[in-house]
Formats: sequence, structure tokens, C-alpha cells
Amino acid sequence: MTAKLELINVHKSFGTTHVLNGIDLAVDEHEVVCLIGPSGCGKSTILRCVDLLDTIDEGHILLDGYDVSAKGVNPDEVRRRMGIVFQSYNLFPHLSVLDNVTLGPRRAHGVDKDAAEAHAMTLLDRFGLADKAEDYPNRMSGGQNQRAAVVRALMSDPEVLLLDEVTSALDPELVGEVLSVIRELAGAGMTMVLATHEMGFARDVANKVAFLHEGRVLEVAPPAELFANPQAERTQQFLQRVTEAGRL
Amino acid sequence: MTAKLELINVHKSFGTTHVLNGIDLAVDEHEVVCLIGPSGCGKSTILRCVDLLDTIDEGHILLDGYDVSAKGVNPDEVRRRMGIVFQSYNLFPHLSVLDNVTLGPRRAHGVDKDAAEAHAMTLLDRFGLADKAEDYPNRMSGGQNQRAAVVRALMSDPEVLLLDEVTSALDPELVGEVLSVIRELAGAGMTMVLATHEMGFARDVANKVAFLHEGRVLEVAPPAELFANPQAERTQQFLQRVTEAGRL
Amino acid sequence: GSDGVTATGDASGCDTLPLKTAGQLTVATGEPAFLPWVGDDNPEGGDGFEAALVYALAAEMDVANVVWTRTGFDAAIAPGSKDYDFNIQQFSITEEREQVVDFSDGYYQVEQAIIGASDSAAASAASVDDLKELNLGAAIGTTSLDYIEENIQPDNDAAVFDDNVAAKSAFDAGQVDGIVFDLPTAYYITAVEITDASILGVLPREGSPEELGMLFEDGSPLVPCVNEALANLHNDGTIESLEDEWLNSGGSIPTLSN
Amino acid sequence: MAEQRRVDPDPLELNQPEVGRPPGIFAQEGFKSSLIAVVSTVVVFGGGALLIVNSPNWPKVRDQYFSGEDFRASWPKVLDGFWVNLELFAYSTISIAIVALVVAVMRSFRGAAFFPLRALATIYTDIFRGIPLILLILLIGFGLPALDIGGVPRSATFWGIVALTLSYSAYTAEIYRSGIDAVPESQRSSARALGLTQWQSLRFAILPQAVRNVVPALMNTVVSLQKDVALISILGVREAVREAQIYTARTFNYTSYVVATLLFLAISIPLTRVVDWYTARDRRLRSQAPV
Amino acid sequence: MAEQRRVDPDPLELNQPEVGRPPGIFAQEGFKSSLIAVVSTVVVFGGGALLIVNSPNWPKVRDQYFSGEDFRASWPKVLDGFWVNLELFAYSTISIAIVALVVAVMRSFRGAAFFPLRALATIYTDIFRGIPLILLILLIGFGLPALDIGGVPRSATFWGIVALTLSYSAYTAEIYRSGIDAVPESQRSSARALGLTQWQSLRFAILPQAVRNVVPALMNTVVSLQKDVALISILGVREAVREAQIYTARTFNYTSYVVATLLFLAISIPLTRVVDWYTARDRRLRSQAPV
Ligand SMILES: Nc1ncnc2c1ncn2[C@@H]1O[C@H](COP(=O)(O)OP(=O)(O)OP(=O)(O)O)[C@@H](O)[C@H]1O
Ligand SMILES: Nc1ncnc2c1ncn2[C@@H]1O[C@H](COP(=O)(O)OP(=O)(O)OP(=O)(O)O)[C@@H](O)[C@H]1O
Ligand SMILES: [Mg+2]
Ligand SMILES: [Mg+2]
Repeated sequence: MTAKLELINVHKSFGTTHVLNGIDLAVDEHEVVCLIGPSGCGKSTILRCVDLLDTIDEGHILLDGYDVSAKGVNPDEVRRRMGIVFQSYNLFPHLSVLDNVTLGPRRAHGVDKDAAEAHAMTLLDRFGLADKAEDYPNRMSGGQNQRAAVVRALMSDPEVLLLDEVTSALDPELVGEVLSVIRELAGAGMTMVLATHEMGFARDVANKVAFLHEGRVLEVAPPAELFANPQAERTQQFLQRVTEAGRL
Repeated sequence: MTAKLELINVHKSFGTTHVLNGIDLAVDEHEVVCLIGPSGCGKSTILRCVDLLDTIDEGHILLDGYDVSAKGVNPDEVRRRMGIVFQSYNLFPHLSVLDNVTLGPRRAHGVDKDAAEAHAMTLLDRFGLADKAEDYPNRMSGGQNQRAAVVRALMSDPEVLLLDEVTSALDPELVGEVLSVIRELAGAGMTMVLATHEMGFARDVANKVAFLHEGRVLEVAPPAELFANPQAERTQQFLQRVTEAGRL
Repeated sequence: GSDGVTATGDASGCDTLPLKTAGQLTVATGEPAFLPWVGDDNPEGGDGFEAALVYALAAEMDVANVVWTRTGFDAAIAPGSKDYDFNIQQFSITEEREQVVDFSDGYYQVEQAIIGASDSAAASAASVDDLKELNLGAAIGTTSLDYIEENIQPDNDAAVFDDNVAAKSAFDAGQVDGIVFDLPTAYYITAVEITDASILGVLPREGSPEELGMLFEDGSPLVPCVNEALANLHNDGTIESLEDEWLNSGGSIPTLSN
Repeated sequence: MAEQRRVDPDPLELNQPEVGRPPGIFAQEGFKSSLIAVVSTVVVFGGGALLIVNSPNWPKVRDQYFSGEDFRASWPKVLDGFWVNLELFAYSTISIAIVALVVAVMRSFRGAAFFPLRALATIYTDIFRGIPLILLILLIGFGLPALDIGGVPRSATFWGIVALTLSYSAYTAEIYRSGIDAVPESQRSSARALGLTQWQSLRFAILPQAVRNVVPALMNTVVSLQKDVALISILGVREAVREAQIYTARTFNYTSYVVATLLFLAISIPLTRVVDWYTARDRRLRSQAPV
Repeated sequence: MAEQRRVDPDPLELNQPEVGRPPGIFAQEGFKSSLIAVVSTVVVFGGGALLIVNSPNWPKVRDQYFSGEDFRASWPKVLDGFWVNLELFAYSTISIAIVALVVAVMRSFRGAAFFPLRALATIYTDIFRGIPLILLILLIGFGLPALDIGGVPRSATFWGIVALTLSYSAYTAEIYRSGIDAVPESQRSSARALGLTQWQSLRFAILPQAVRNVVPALMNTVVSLQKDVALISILGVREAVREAQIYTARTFNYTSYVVATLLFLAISIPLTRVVDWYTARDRRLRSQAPV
């Protein structure tokens, strides 16, 4: 069986900084993979590369077995099949929340206004933002912004959802909500890659956890296995520190 | 004994949104107070008002017993005695990390360049940023940015430190470090107010936890008491949801 | 442009005049047109030397109707065809200009004069050499400027102004000591516009006389006809009497020595 | 637990918060320095004005620049000309906005494939910005019709607008570009991530923010265009400044220019105020960033 | 656990990634549309050029605008004048930058206490931006010295620079302001939170970012100033455009203007390129925001 998403020997540098150092990773359909690792290890960069927002220097990114990192691929088509939520949410400040979340479906997918807005209101409601639909992002709190960004990514029913520390700006009350939404999505067959610092979250929601260090995947395993019995020394260290910080 | 910092009946609206609805809160010297509560309850706004970055509509903010929210107070003088770290760190993108953290001491406090840089390097080193001193904020990861912002606030040896979800962008490995620094600061007599979504963190480091709801302080108590035995119904609800999210 | 057309040439083509609009002479002049060349910015009134000359010319050529239009200096010298028969606004005839447009024969020989404050150092100048150390000015597009550069060669480059108004203002502001105009303009300006200045002297003529001519689009067939009429007006003394009426009204001004 | 909870603080101790202020905290520096600035400005300008009005030649200068009689005399002609200005101004604003947008968008496309487009746009801005407007008007307004090519219009007004458009669109394109560049890269990423094409990202996500960023600079261009329209008069079009010039050349009195200036100000100042007000409102509505 | 770990994928299946592409994913739209744009541009411009060169009057027009002989003849004088331009340009750039900064800073102060300062700055920009530069030069360059006030310089150059400064600083102040406004509010908060005064926050945190935001708009102003310096010629100063005009008026040949244009381009194009290059480098260095 082909993996839904596969990274093969992916390299990426910014100038002289070698950020990704030969990433190999496979994500099957219906699978939720969490990327964990210290700050700066390249989690966000991987997600950006998968969404073709950064071009990789070497290696291949396969979606349904097709090399989407190859020359001549239309990246817009690829991106329309994925959703991404950024660490710093990046809503459009000049658009209301409703316009923010309907922009993608209406323009990239050709959904008509009414249909898009109806769909949007359902999702906004689910995330407790129904009354903020007409508000502008800069007038909302960080948490409200991040929730709107999640809704925006979900609007186009992506085949693969990439989430970059989506809970970091959320207050704990809402983390539960988002978690259950993600669980729901996973149940409905959504393939997801999450970069996260929340080990509890990773343990709870992931099928596989990948530990990254200096631009390499050091080990990949189901969370129960990886958290209980880390193989690499660096993983052990990392998990120990995390435990000390009271986050596991 | 006068409290180090005291908020009395503080009101604040943005346009028609009543965000703070009569906040009463006292923070003694050497005390660490955590503000918890759902997203949008006004935690960030309280910190901004205390640092005189927003003007309050009604009420009083006392620092060492003096009403610093009164007319005719020079806010710069007040701010020089406090440090604040923002939820979205807000480093200056045109300055290197070193210049970011030495700007305040050099310009507002008149510390000379060499002394400021020496002090900066010590602190940067403590936060694992010594090798990023010459880098620009936009080239660093979120975690690196947030650590630099903490260093910037600590540079002027503030009497009161205001922290707005400083750990939300940090990876779990580093949360422990920051925690211990904050513990250290508390031991050295630093007065702190923290807005946080990390209940574990609040329980660990706070002398008092204040639960906010819709712009009001619903209850204030030592963390052991508040977490174990919340009085208000809304507090109980909140803590229950947080527990469900696996964050307590 | 100078395709060998001369005033004495056979003017047989002039029986039916090659006019832009049959039966009427369309003449352009400046905007505004001013004395002593055109009275009251109203060429239709026939006052002023150039206006009067055009009407005399029309009569000589048997054209009953004269229609005036206006053009700026730039539009007059732009390439391409013109929608008037000729343009009259004190254009000096030079060889370089003849490359681009055609000129009639000269209708007036210009002399240059310098004006300055009556109580200034310039007032005592007796020779062209005495002018060398003054700050001089002239308006652009005039041969006054050429005269300064070629014959006076002042120590400081002459200031060059857009028009007579600006030259006058610089004089008021004390930025120039003397301005060079053609003599008729100098008469007019000192009489009406700069009353606290006077003509310090007429400048001696150098080289071939400078003549004003009417400007035609390049290759205009009308040139010989106008030249023929001009010659007739010269011969019968019309032009001379117009000069006396409009241009030589200043009394006697000393000519500076070389 | 109860002793930890705050209950109504004694409001009496707040009645005299002024007493015993620590030194340095209380100051009205803002107010003081503002007062000083205003007073010194008034002194400088007022003093200058007095000096001017009392100078020996003031009556003469006043008559030459600010004479009531000449104001009345030149007013009708200059006003007539001003309608021409407004017409030319309206047409050129529209064509400039469109051409500039196209050029700016061309310049902001990414990727090697678009290099020729970017290069073309760069050359366009460099050349047309660098050529003095006066020359452009002469070249195009006199040169092109002189070529006598069939079907090419001869109207001075038409070619004047073309010349203005070429020059001003180069400037305006650069302004758009600066607005586009000021939008954070992450906004572009977000838009592309939604599956929008480069053009859609620009159109829906980047440009609306970009234009907001540069409204003052665009206003600059509009105000300056309003005045530069007058250069078309080289081609013989009689607009307000030309009428003022004609009046001045006839009477040797500059008051007609003051008339023209007042007409320009009567458009530009209200326009500026309206745009400022709108921008401020827009900012208040959308952009009060809680940190 | 081992079966979960990825070990070297078979690289062979990658040799033909092109085979069996799902429709729509693969396209070179960017390249194609870029090609179309370039080809059509070349066709339009090339066709236009051919039409011009083959038009009946082209030789005449060419001689009047692009004659080698006149080029050589006018070159020395125009070049002489160009040095005057550069000098005036240098002085006015400096004074404009300073005055504009002061005005922009005045306008960006917050708080009721600073209202008079802001109002003053607003009036300044409105007035001096609205007055046609030509009138300002006439009024100041001829009017002020004509007053005959003791100690007031008479030099046309001096007053020309004053007039340029008044007009251009009003425009430039608005550009600075747009840059200042584009810096997020949170940056100002951060700076104030460090205890910096309003002025220090502007100086160290806001202005450096603001100026970066508006470099292209500032370049616009610089390029346009470079040309508008020529307006000082109204006062009789003989700079490049004036020398070109003199030549044209004498010979009825416009080639001298082309000489002046080339001189202007010789400054403005390299300047633009250097600034662009510097801006791009700066951006690369500092602002590649990882999202
Ligand atoms: N555009 C860029 N230019 C230069 N360096 C970059 C850029 N983007 C990222 N980096 C560097 O690449 C490294 C990896 O960054 P990345 O954001 O992927 O880390 P991360 O694992 O997401 O970290 P965090 O947990 O802090 O978000 C960091 O050291 C960062 O400084
Ligand atoms: N400048 C502003 N203009 C208008 N509304 C604002 C502004 N700043 C904050 N608000 C509103 O005030 C409320 C409180 O915001 P605040 O940022 O203080 O919440 P918070 O408790 O910090 O939330 P979070 O945990 O999500 O950071 C929110 O509903 C927000 O929308
Ligand atoms: Mg990251
Ligand atoms: Mg907050």
C-alpha cells in the first residue's frame, strides 16, 4: 500500500543553516503523526515543505505516491488538497473572520458564497466563534485568532491537515475542544501531521510520534512505545526534561 | 503593609466591549500571582493596564501605594520599574537579539553599551541563546523568539515582572528552564504577575492564583486551595474542562 | 527647410494663395501678445506693430479675412504640420532654426538694449566692457541672450528667465543688475512695467543684422507669396511708417561703445 | 482561603493619591514640550510675518502677489481653466491607477518563470520615472502626432494624458510595490496555503493590505498629479495655471497664480482630510492589535 | 517498533515520477503566462516602433529629437548645468530629509497634550503640499528678496532650495508617516514597555522599521526631486534643463532635452538599482519570517 504522504531524504537549507538533514517519514491514510523535538529542530519547516511553501533542496515529497516536489508540479493544485494552520495563525487582518475562512473555498475551490458561509458558520459555531464571525482578527484575543485559523484550514475539507502547534495559544479549556475535533477528524479518515510541544496531546491523539533532532528523524514509533521506551539517547534526554517540566 | 501592586475596581472598555469589569487584586512584594481563566477573559488586558500601555477607564492601580494610574503620572518612569513579556513576543525585527535586549537598559536606564552587553550575554547564555545574539528575530523559531523576549524584560532588573503566556510558544524541554528561572527570581524577591494557560505551571510557581471570568476576579486563593477546592461554580467548570484536556 | 526659396523668386503660384482655409489668412501669435508688438493682447484690434503689419500684409495679398489663433513658444517650434498659415511673435531668423521650419524674409531689424536701475553702478556704464562684471539677465528664446553670451561675455553666466515677467521680478528682487531686451520691448518695459529702471544704452550691433521673420511650417508654399507682399510693403514705405508708429517712440538713447 | 480574597478596599486612602509622590514619576513632560514647541512656532512665524509686513517694500510685493483687483480680474479665466484641470485629472487618475497596478503586480510575481515579466516592469519604472515629465510630454505630445501615422489621434489632450500616465504610473507602481513588500511574508504563505494562485493571493490577501499601507503615499501622488496636470499646457491646452501665466504675462502681476493655488487647495485639502479620516476609521475598526 | 521506522525507500520507483500524473496537478502556468505576456509586449512595442520608424515624417522627427550633431553641440553646456543640478539636489535632499522627519514625528505623537503639535504638522503638510511648487518658488524666490529686509539673503539658489524644501518636506513627511503607521501597534507597546519615551520609541524602534517600509516611496521622491530641482531655473538659475531649453529655443531642436534626460537617467537608474539591491539584501538578512 502506498502511503498517503511520504518524505524521502528531504534536505533543506536556509543560506548556510542546514535545517532539514535527510528527513524520511511516511504517513498512511487515516493516520495522525505527531512531530516532537526541541525548538528549532525543524518541525515547522517540514510542514511548510510538505505544503510546498518552501522548496526543498533535495529529496522527494510524495502525495498518494506522486512526487509533488518534482519540477512542473502546479503547487496550487497540491495545496488545495491540504490544509495548514500556522504557529502564529496569520489570519488576514483586513478581512472579517467569516471572510477569512470563506476566502479559500470561494476563490480556490469555486464554492458559492452562501454555501461557503453556511459551512463556515457551522464550523465557527463548533469552535465557539459564531458571535465573532463579523469581527476583525486584530480585535480578538490570541485564542480566538487561533481557533479561527483552525476553522479556515478545515473549510476546504483537506485530504491532509498540517497543524503547527495549534494549541499553543489556546487556553486549556479549549484545548479539550480542539482535541476532540481532531479525534473526530481522525476518525472520519483525516490524515494529519502535527508539530506539537504538548506531549499529552501527542500521546492522546497520535498513531505515530516522530522525534526530530537537528533536522533528522531520530525515531518513529506509536506514542505508547516511544514515550515508555525511547530508543535513542537524545530522545530519552528530551523526554526526561519534558517530564521534569511537568508536561508529560 | 502596603501591597507592592494593587488594582482597585479597574474598568476598561474597548469601544462597546466591556473587557475589565471592576478588577480588584493585590500583589504583595515577593509574591507570584497567576491569572487564569478562559480565553478573552481579560488576562492580557490586565497586564497591559498595569504597565500603563492601556489607560483604564475607572479605578486605580497602585504601585508601592502610589496611584500610578492618576493623571499627571509619567508613565515612562513607571514602566522602567516593570518588565513585561507579551504573548506574541514582539521583538524588534530590525535589531539583532543582542540589540533588542540591550535597547531598554541603554536608552531608558542609561547603562553603557559594554555593561549592558555583558549583562545581556549572561542572561542569553542562561536561556540557551548565546549563539543567537547576532541573529535577527525573524530568522529564529518561535521558541527562540520568546526566550529572547523574556531576556529583554529581565534586562532592566524590574521590580515587578508581568508575563503573558510566556511558555505558550516554548517547547516542553525549555519550559522547565523558564520555570526554574522564574522560581529563582521569585526567591530573589521578584514580584510577578503571570497570565497563563498552564495550570501545572500555576500550581508550581504561584503564591496566589486568581481566576478571571468576564472581566472580573471570581476568586483568589493559593493554588493548592483553588485547584483542590474551587468556590465559584464557574471556576469548578473551568477546572473540570482543563482536567479533561489533560492539562492539570 | 531652407529649400532655396527667396523673396525675389517667381511668385506665380500666388495668384491663388495656398492658404490653410481658402479666403482667409490664419495667423498665430503669442499667448499673451504684448505691446509694442500687439496692443492689449488683442491682435484683432490691429494695434501694435505685428498686428498692424499682418493687416497690411493681408490687404497687400488681397485677403479680406484675417483669423488669429494663439500658440505657446513650444507649440510653435514643434515638428509636424501646423493649422495656421504663419506664426508671428518676434521670431529671429537663424540658420539653425531654418533646418526645422521656414521663415519669411525679415520684417524688422532688431537692436538690443540694456535696462537697469537709474541709480545703480550699471547706469554709469559707457561701454560694453563696463557691463562684464554685472549680473545680467535675459528671457529664454530671445536673441538678447545670444547677444550677452557672444558679445558681452560677462564674468558671471547670465541668468535666463522664462519670460519678461520673471526677468522683471528678478530685477525687483535685486538678483540681476541689468536685463537685455530688444529695443522696442525695452522701451515698453521701462515705460510701463519697470518704472524705476531706464534704458542704460543701446548695444552696438555685431556681425550681420538680426532680423525678425514670420514662421511657417517646413516647406510651406506660402512663403514666396508673403515675401513678395513684404517686399512691396517695404518699397512703398508702409513698414517704415509702422515702425515709426509703434517701435521708435523712445526718443534718443545713446549707443554704448564697444 | 477567605483572608486571601480581596474585599472592597478602603476607598478613603485613595482620596489624596497626589501626596508624597516619589520624585520623577509625576511630570507633564508631554504637555510642556508641546507648549514650548507651539509657542516657539508662533513666535517664529508671527515674528517673520511682522517683519515681512513692516518691510519697506511690502506694499509693492503685496500688490504684485495679493492684489484684490487682480484677483477679481483673473478669477473667471482661471476658474474656466480649472475645469479643464479637473477633467484631465479625472481621466489620468483612472488610467494611472490601472497601469500602475498592472506594473506593480508584474513586479511582485515570484519564481524564475516570471523573470521576464519582472524585468519588463523594472525597465518600465526605471525609464518612465527617470524621464522628466516635460520631455515626455514634448516627445509624445508633439512627436507622435507629427509622425502623421494614419489613425493616430492628434488631440493634445489625449497625448498629454498618455504622457502623464506613463510617468505617473511608474511612480505609482513603486508605491504599490512598497505597500506589497510591507505585507509580511507570512500573509502570502497563508494565502498560497489556501490553494490560491499567486494572482489570487495578491488580489484578495496582499493588495488590500498593501493599498492600506500606502494610502498617504498615494495621496501624495494624487495631490502632485493634480498640479502636474498643468504641464499639459505646454501642448497648448489652456488650463488654470496657463490662464494664470497668461494673465501674469499681460499684467506683470502674480495674483492670478494665487487664484490658481487657492483652487488647487480647495480640492486637495478636503480630499486629504477625507482620506485621513477614512484611514483612521478603518484603522480603528480593524487594526487595534491587542498584543 | 522497528517495523514502524523508515529505512531507505526504494529509489527506483522515483525514476519516473512523471508517469501517471493525476490531471491538473502538473502545469507550467507561471511559465506559459509569463511567455505570453512577454511575447505580446514585444509584439506591441516592436510593432509600434516599426510603425514609427516607417512613418512618412519619421526622418524629420528623428532629426528634431535625436540628432547626433545637436547632441554633440548641446552636450557641454547641458553637462555644465547638470553639475548645478547635482549641487542643488544634494543640499535640498539633506534639508528635506530633516524637515520632513521633524514634521512626521510631530504628527505621530500620541496623547491630547500633543494635539497642537499634530495640528501644526497637519497644517504644514496640507498647505505646502497643496501649493504648486512653481508658485512657491516665485513667491519665495522673487517675493522675499524683493521685500528688502536687511540681512535676508538675495541668492536665487538659496531661496530656491528653501522653496523646494517646504514643498518636498510636506510630501516626504506624509511618506514617513505612512511608514510609521505601517509598523504594528504592538511594536510601539513593546518599546514603551521598556520604559522608552515616545521619542525614544520612535527613534530606536519605530522609525528604523518605518523607513525600511517606505524605501521605494522615498526613492520616488528622490527621483522626482532630482528632476524638480530644474524648477529653480524659474529664478534664472542655469541648470541642465534650462540649458537644454536655451539650446532648443535657439535651434528649435529638442535633442538637448534628450541629453538632459540621459544625464538624469544616468543618476536615477543606478541609484534605484543600488537601493533595490540593498533593500533586498536587508530583507533577506532580517525579515525572512518563518511562519
Ligand atoms: N526563513 C528562514 N531563514 C533562516 N533560517 C530559518 C528560516 N526559517 C527557519 N530557520 C531556522 O531553521 C531552524 C528550524 O526552524 P523551525 O521553525 O522549523 O523549528 P521548529 O522545530 O518549528 O521550532 P519551534 O518549536 O521553536 O517552533 C531554526 O534554527 C530557525 O532559526
Ligand atoms: N484593542 C482591542 N480592541 C477591541 N477589543 C479588544 C482589544 N483588545 C482586546 N479586546 C477584546 O477584549 C477581550 C479580552 O482580551 P484579552 O486579550 O485581554 O483576553 P485574554 O484573557 O488575554 O485571552 P487569551 O487567553 O486568548 O489571550 C477579548 O474579547 C478581545 O476580543
Ligand atoms: Mg515551529
Ligand atoms: Mg491574552
